[in-house]
Amino acid sequence: MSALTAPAPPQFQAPTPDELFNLPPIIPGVEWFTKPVLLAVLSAILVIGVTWAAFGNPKVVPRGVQNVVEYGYMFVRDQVARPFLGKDADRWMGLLLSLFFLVLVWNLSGVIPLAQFPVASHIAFPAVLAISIYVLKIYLGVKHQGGIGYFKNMMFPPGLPKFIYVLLAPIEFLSNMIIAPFTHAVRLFANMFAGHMLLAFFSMVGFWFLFEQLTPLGAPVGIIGVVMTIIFTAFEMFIQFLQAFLFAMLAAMYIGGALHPDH
Amino acid sequence: MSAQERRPEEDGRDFADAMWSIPSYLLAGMAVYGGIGWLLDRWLDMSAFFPIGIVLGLVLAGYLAYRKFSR
Amino acid sequence: MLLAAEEGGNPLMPHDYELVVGILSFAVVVFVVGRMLVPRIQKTLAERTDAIEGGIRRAEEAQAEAQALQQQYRDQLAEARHEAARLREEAREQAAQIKAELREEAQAEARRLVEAAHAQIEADRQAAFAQLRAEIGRLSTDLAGRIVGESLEDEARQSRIVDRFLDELESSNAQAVR
Amino acid sequence: MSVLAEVSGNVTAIGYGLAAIGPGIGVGIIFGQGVQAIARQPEAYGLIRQNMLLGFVLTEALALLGLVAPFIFAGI
Repeated sequence: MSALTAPAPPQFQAPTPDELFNLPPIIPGVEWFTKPVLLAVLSAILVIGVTWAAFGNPKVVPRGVQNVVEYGYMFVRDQVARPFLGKDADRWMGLLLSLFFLVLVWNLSGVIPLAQFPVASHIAFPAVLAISIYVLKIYLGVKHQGGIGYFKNMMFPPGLPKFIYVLLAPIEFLSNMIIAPFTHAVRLFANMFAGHMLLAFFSMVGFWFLFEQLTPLGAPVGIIGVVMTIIFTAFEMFIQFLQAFLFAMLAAMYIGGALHPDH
Repeated sequence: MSAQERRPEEDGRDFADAMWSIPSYLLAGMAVYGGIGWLLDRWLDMSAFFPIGIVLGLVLAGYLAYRKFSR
Repeated sequence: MLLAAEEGGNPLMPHDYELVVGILSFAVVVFVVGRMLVPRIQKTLAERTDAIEGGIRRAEEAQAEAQALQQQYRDQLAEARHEAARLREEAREQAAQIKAELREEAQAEARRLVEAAHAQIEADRQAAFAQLRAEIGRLSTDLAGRIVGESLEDEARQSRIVDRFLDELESSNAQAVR
Repeated sequence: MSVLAEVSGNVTAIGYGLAAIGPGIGVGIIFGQGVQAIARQPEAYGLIRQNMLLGFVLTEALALLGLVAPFIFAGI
């Protein structure tokens, strides 16, 4: 906030995380109704609407929206569900497809004009998804492998010397129980956070040097900023898609690991 | 799952599994043994156990990941 | 703890209202998309797979049926040909049989006619023989009466009578034989 | 303001950023070469995979060591 009331010779100020991500409420006074909240709800409505338009009354011969969304379904089924869940894939497709579409739209809102804020860059949203998957993972693990069996399979992988289990079991436990869900959420959050910062930085460079303070020396810098903004927008779209895919893939991996104790 | 009859996609699945698990193992190893070292440091009023714990945790976690996933 | 020392609101600390909104929107999406819509599309996909596989199966069935029908026709044709050949053969056989029968019959008829003729001839001969015998007897008695009645006076007369008798006999005999 | 350039914020973040460059390149090289090796000799997949994992573990350990380096050096 202090950047806006800068001292007399106006200088370029790089955007700080605080001003980019601590947004004021849209309606003053309603503390909770901020831009990410609005976008999150809109994204959920959009996902439901598009999916309903496609799958509400599915035809054996697809046309229109159904074709497009079915392509997404095929992608999730063949790239995410089947490699990690095998024959259980169809049972979990509902969850994985919802996850994938929701995360994808939350991410893509970062490059959609007017929205231009990736919902997933507020950690609450990835955390909710990751915690849901975490709870589901533990529930499934205990249900399918038994309470003791689950932790035994997790903490004591076979094929290691006996004495070293004492040293390794805490690592396994911490890795599976705390680090994995944490990184699951933070990977998505951090990618969106950093991507949004990059985009904001380059677009601000372009805006500042071409519109606010147009000088012969600064103009090329501004042009570079605009070009980089375009390049990074394309790159961000790729990253956003990739992160949605990875999020769904990791969810499938955790579910698969809970269903079948391997190793 | 026996080691003899493995299909290619299962290999790929295991590999992806390993790729996503290894960083988390390393972090967990550092956290556990670094944390133990840090507590020892506080208790004994020293500063040597924390780095030792960090390195020990990394080595142990790396050993675990290597033994677990490379078969 | 590690990253707590950042300025302003820590981006790693979630806002509680955002958590609530996130949970709600995720739950609604999972319920609507995952529970209601995905089973529908799975059913449709299964139907599509079924339709494609069913189409292939139906085509195969139709082909098999056509082949079976063709085979059947071919079999029928072969059978018909066989039947025709058999009938022809039979007819030929029958014709030969009829011919043989007819010939047999004609031969029998001829034989019968010949036989009848022979019998007639024999009967005629018998009749003639019988008639001749009777005639000879009567003639003999006649002759004997004449000889006895004329009283055999002389030699010449006697021999004349015998000659005349033989002549008579000869002529009558020739008549009778003819 | 006599200083020409100043780094504001957390210096350790920059340190970690720098420390992450090396392992990043290393991981890229490991997987690039590993994939190439598998493409050239698919029959040696097991051995290549094992060595890829070992290299990945060691490189990643370096990256994570960079993450805690500030705390270590703050302690010493």
